[in-house]
Amino acid sequence: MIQLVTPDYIKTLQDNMHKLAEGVLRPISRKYDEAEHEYPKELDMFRGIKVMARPKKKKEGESSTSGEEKKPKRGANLGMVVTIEEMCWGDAALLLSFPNAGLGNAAILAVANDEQLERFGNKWAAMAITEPGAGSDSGAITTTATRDGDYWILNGEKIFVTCADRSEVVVVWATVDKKAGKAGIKSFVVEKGTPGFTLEHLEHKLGIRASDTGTFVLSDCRIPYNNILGDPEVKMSTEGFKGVMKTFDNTRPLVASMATGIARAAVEFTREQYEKKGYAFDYKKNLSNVSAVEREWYLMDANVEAMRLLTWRAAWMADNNQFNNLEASMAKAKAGRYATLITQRCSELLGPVGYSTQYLAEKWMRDSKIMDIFEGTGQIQHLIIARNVLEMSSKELK
Amino acid sequence: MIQLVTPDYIKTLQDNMHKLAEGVLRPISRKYDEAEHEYPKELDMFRGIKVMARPKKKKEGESSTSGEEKKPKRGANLGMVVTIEEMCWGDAALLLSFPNAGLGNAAILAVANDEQLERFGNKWAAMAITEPGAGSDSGAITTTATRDGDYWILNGEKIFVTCADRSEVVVVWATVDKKAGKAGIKSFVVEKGTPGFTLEHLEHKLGIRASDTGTFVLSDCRIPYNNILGDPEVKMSTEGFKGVMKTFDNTRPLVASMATGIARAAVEFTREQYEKKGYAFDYKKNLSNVSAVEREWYLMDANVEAMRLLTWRAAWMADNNQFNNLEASMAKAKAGRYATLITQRCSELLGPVGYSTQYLAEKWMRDSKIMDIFEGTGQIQHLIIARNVLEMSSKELK
Amino acid sequence: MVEEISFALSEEQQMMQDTVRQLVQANVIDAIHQWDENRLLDKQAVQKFWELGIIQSMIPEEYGGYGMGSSPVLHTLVLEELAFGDMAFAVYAMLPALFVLPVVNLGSTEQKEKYLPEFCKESFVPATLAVNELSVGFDVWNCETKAEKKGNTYVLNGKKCFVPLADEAKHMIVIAHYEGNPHLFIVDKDTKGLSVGEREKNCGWWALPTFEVTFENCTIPEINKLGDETAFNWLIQRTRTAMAAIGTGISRASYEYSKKYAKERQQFGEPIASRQSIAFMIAEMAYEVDAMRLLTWKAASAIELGMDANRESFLAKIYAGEMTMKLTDYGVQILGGHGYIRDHPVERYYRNGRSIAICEAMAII
Amino acid sequence: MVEEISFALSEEQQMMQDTVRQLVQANVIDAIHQWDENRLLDKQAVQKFWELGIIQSMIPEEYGGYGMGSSPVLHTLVLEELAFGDMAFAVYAMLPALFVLPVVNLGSTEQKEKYLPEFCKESFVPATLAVNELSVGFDVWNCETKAEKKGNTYVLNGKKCFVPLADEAKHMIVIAHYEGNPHLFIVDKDTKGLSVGEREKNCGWWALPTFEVTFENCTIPEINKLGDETAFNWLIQRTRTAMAAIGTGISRASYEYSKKYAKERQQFGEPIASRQSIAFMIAEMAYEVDAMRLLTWKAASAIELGMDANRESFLAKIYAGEMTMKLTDYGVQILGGHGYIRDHPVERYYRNGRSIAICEAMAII
Repeated sequence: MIQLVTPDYIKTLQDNMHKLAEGVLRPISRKYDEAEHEYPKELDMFRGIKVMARPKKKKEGESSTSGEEKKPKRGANLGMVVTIEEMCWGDAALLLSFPNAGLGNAAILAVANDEQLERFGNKWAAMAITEPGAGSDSGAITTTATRDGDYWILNGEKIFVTCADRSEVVVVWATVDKKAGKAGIKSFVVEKGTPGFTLEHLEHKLGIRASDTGTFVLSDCRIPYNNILGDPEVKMSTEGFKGVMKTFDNTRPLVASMATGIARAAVEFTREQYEKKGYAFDYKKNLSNVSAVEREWYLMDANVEAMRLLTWRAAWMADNNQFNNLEASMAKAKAGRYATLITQRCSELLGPVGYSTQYLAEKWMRDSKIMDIFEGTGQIQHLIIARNVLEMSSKELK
Repeated sequence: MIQLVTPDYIKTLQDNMHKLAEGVLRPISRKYDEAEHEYPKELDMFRGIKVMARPKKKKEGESSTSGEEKKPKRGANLGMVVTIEEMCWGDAALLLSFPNAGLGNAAILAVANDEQLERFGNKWAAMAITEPGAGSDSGAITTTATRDGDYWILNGEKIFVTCADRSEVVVVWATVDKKAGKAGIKSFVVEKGTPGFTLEHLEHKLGIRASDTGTFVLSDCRIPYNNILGDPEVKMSTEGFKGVMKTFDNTRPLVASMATGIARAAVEFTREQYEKKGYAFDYKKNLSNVSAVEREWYLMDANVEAMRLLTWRAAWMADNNQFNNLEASMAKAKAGRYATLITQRCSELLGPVGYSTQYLAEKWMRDSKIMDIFEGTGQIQHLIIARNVLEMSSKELK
Repeated sequence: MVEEISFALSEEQQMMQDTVRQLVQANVIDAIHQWDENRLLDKQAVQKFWELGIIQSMIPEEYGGYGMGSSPVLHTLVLEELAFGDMAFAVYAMLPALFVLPVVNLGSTEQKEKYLPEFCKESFVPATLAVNELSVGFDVWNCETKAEKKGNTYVLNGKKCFVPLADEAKHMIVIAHYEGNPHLFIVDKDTKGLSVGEREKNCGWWALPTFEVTFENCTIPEINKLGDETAFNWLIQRTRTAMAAIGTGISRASYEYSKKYAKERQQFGEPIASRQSIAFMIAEMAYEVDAMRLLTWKAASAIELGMDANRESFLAKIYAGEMTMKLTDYGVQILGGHGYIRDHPVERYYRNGRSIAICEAMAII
Repeated sequence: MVEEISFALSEEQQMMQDTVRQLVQANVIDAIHQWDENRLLDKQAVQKFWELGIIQSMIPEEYGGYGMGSSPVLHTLVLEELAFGDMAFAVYAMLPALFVLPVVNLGSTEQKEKYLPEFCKESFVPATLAVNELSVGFDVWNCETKAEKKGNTYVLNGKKCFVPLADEAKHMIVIAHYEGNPHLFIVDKDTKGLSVGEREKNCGWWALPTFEVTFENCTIPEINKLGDETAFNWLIQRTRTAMAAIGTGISRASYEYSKKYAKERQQFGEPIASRQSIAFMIAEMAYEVDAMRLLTWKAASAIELGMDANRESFLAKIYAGEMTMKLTDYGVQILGGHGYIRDHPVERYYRNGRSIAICEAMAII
């Protein structure tokens, strides 16, 4: 039965996460924006907390329909997007800097075997996909992995790696067979300190400056054969690649909730500032008969709500084992785009207060912009949605 | 030297045309919107006025540098867009119903030989290009013209013909050689009453209802050989087709000024209505510190000005013999899109007054929409602009 | 205690959605263009909807109804499906609810006894609500129709517009300002001082007869005031959410029609959907229709739980207002010249779609 | 009597445009990224611009200038070219005009004699204008810095932000409210009660030092009031048009850079410009840059003719403010991840571009 009022347990989660964001992240938000790339040591308190964990395997003989499982499904995905929205209300770049919560950790948890989990499960893992020659075109990867007995030899260059400096291992995407196209693409765990694995430099960015984005060069980098994640065999289909891409179905709602969190921060700040000037926001009147700030504010508030609901739906579907590829892209497309529009409109309404670094509004305007770019640009998301609803292939709709 | 303040002679023209629009068109605007397709007999007063005329050929011996010509160039194109903006402030559908001012008349004036000018120069001429199977794709025309001695035999169907009912002759685009592609496309004058030339029906439309848009069927329609406009020879290049398409460089600024006229009508009406409620518009304050209506209104006013200036530039370039293909599309792209956005925002700000037919605001919201569609949709205009500035061919950028 | 969130329809909701969808498919889709051109819909289709018993279900058994209560969420589903067919049809078919729901929820026993039984009959009973006024930037919270107390009567003065079926409505609820707030007053047909004007002409809703209604010292008994000073706030949350549901339906119709068209229509040798400029419009329509619906459902969920939904219903309405304008515009643009012709329904969606942002309270959930 | 309209540059205008464009190309384009990162530009580049004599030309010969008068249209051309290189550079290089032009046009003979000669020297002379205030939704017509008349002095109280080069400026014009209107007051360096704060950090303009400036019972002689109650209106039209010219320059830079990138960058085997979603953004940038420029030129034309240009300058600024935001956003989006990195200038255009809508009066024409 349709029921979209926020349930009490989610409200409790929101409250708790909000306090954390307000108490821990907000106070250091500006500091680490200015100290670009410096590790926020205050985040060490999160190192012990298992942000990500693999669901425990059932022990033999354990009933698969225990009493607990009959309860209504309260899934991890919805909890995750709720948490992330609050954290990004605090600071998105700091969220991206949480220890042991890299994209690589998600990949390892998803597909590593027990032996790999043992070796890498407790290490901070970054993810290296993008190359200088290929942005949104993940299928065009040119980094190679060549087998040499008990080793793989990796060669190539990887850019836009989040947590490049702070991570302990990096999950690197490479092809084992260029002729095989997408089917040849596999992922490998490369440990920091491996000879031939160099962090070239860290990027200076428009926003999310606390996050250390970097470029790696792999030059005859030799890693153990067992560091390959998933099936080493090249199958003559793109099922494997699609499997890898599926990780993104899960990360897109996360990015959408990041966007929602930043946009909400800007919208709330704008409201507070104008309330101090004596404006009242009461959700009643006709949009024409209010001040310019109120009109804009109501529309932004509605859009933040739309971003959130699209995101929650995608997460809820994942929690209920529904295929959410389309809905994940919808959330990302909407939230990514509108986060930028909303934060910049807030700054405009605020005037000089929206431009000076004495306040955080200008920072949100910069941070939010990445949400329409990483994990697939807005253009890519629109393509995915359009192909899906039009039932057209990537050849029919380029 | 750059000088964009409206010159006095243009102001005089604006004033005169405005009086005409206010005195003659506005009073019958609603009447003929409701009497869809009925000929506005009040427009007969314009029948005698030469709205379009071919520049007189110089007589032999006449100096080409007479005293008059030394004066700064005050071209026909700028005068035309200024006139059209005022007329469409009055009523766009009525402007499209002006006797003897059809698109076909423009084509005849541009390329007819003396004998043809004699026969058709004083007749109301419509233009028939679009076919059911081809919208923006003028090169895909399938109506055929086959030579049969002293005649052409035409077969095909034409849709979206403006002044379909009221016109006396129709300029029909047809191919004389399908294999030749665009090079085979020619235009022919077909007189009403010719056997095999049937006006199938008139279209009921969203807006510009006073204008009689119709569908023609040509079924073994036999016309004199001399009714072909321009060179009958099929050259193995698309120069001829490009020549035909060039007429559109001249019509695009006209459509842009139509869009500007309608948008301005809506913007002025909205201002008047709100001034009656005590609002003042003084062009001074910060956009955040005004009412919602003022903020929206200032932005619309700025956009109307932008539409007008882009249009005037394209016309001014034509008057000064500069190639304005790009600038014509820029004016059309901007004005076509924003006319719709502006008129609908005005209606929204006006509330029920923007929806009832007791006022004209709802009509402008409907009329304006065609401006982003006919004479090349907004999408086509953006393609033209993008190919031009990116220097890409129609193969490279589809 | 709100326990769970759910984006899925229950079986009952699914069944209702299917039923209304089928009814619209069978009775409205093919006929609506002609109804629109004729400026009148076929009352038989309305009667068929009436026979589903949705209105009668809202009425308690003691007054002759089915006593099923009313579910705001269910009603948003119904309205979306009806508006998918046509907004005029949606307003027309659900019109009696605009009278019945306030009486059921806000009325005194006396009022319920007097009015509810006649809505339990086998035929559609016209009743209506007079809210909108033909004033610039009309603000419903500050309407110009006034009520004045005189002895044991109220005297109404003012003018309303966009009142559906005012000519045949047996009763109407009139929103008038009284003691600083909008209030609800019941005015019966043939009350002195109530005059119904000529049928209005509007940009859209051609299949729906609407009227200007004038109140000139229109005097009604004291007992005709419906609810207290909180009544209007009760009403407006439900009507705003209903407008959002209608906007969702219109927008979805525009989206689905233009999506199908874009796949079929060939230009330059390929379907126009293969161009990103068209495909991205369709993608945007896809997620904005969903966003509108989710905002609507959230407002309806809050109302259903008996919570204050001022914010949720306001956001749902303004969002649907802006987006319906945008999406119905996209629909016409995707069809190009063909979209401008009344043969294709996107033209009608465009005209009707403009009213969501412009009007208040044409339906209720 | 306005005789003709013209969209073409005169020879003189063309020459000036070429000169400044070349200067920017030779001295700014390659260096600006480092200046921006270093938070300071190379003053030699400013000095080279100074040596073009544009500021000195504005000053009448009797005060040591070239006495060429000043052309608002010409200055918009100059500002667009400078801002095409960098906004911080544009503001910095043209800064003395913010002091000189008001004195030339509004000043008494005494003021002209006192201030103008020092701007005719061979080296750049820092002088500035204090307008903006760090308040929510700052409205320049209702600024909070106040002037009070006391005997034959004015006493200023208040706080200004975004004052370029306040630390080294020999003089500044301060906008303060007096008798219901904003007025212009000249405050010399080291005046008691004037204190310049730490260098500000802002979203953009990294190569430009700006400061918060506080006035605490800052007392200046009566004769330091510049112009009458119409002076501010004279000023704001010229500064708004100048902001529009800067917006045009930034937007054009973003447009040209991302256009070139889109043609070169390959993805899925083709340049990304071959996708309509990218190509249409570029098309929109192309005509919006032109539209911004035409609105700017129109305002400047009106000012040049000595007409009231309140409407024209306001429209030019708000249009440029909205569009610069949109177009610099497009620039980053077209480059995708690469646009987010400070190695590409679209990142800087994005940060600087946000200030057109947010600030008043960083330059003058």
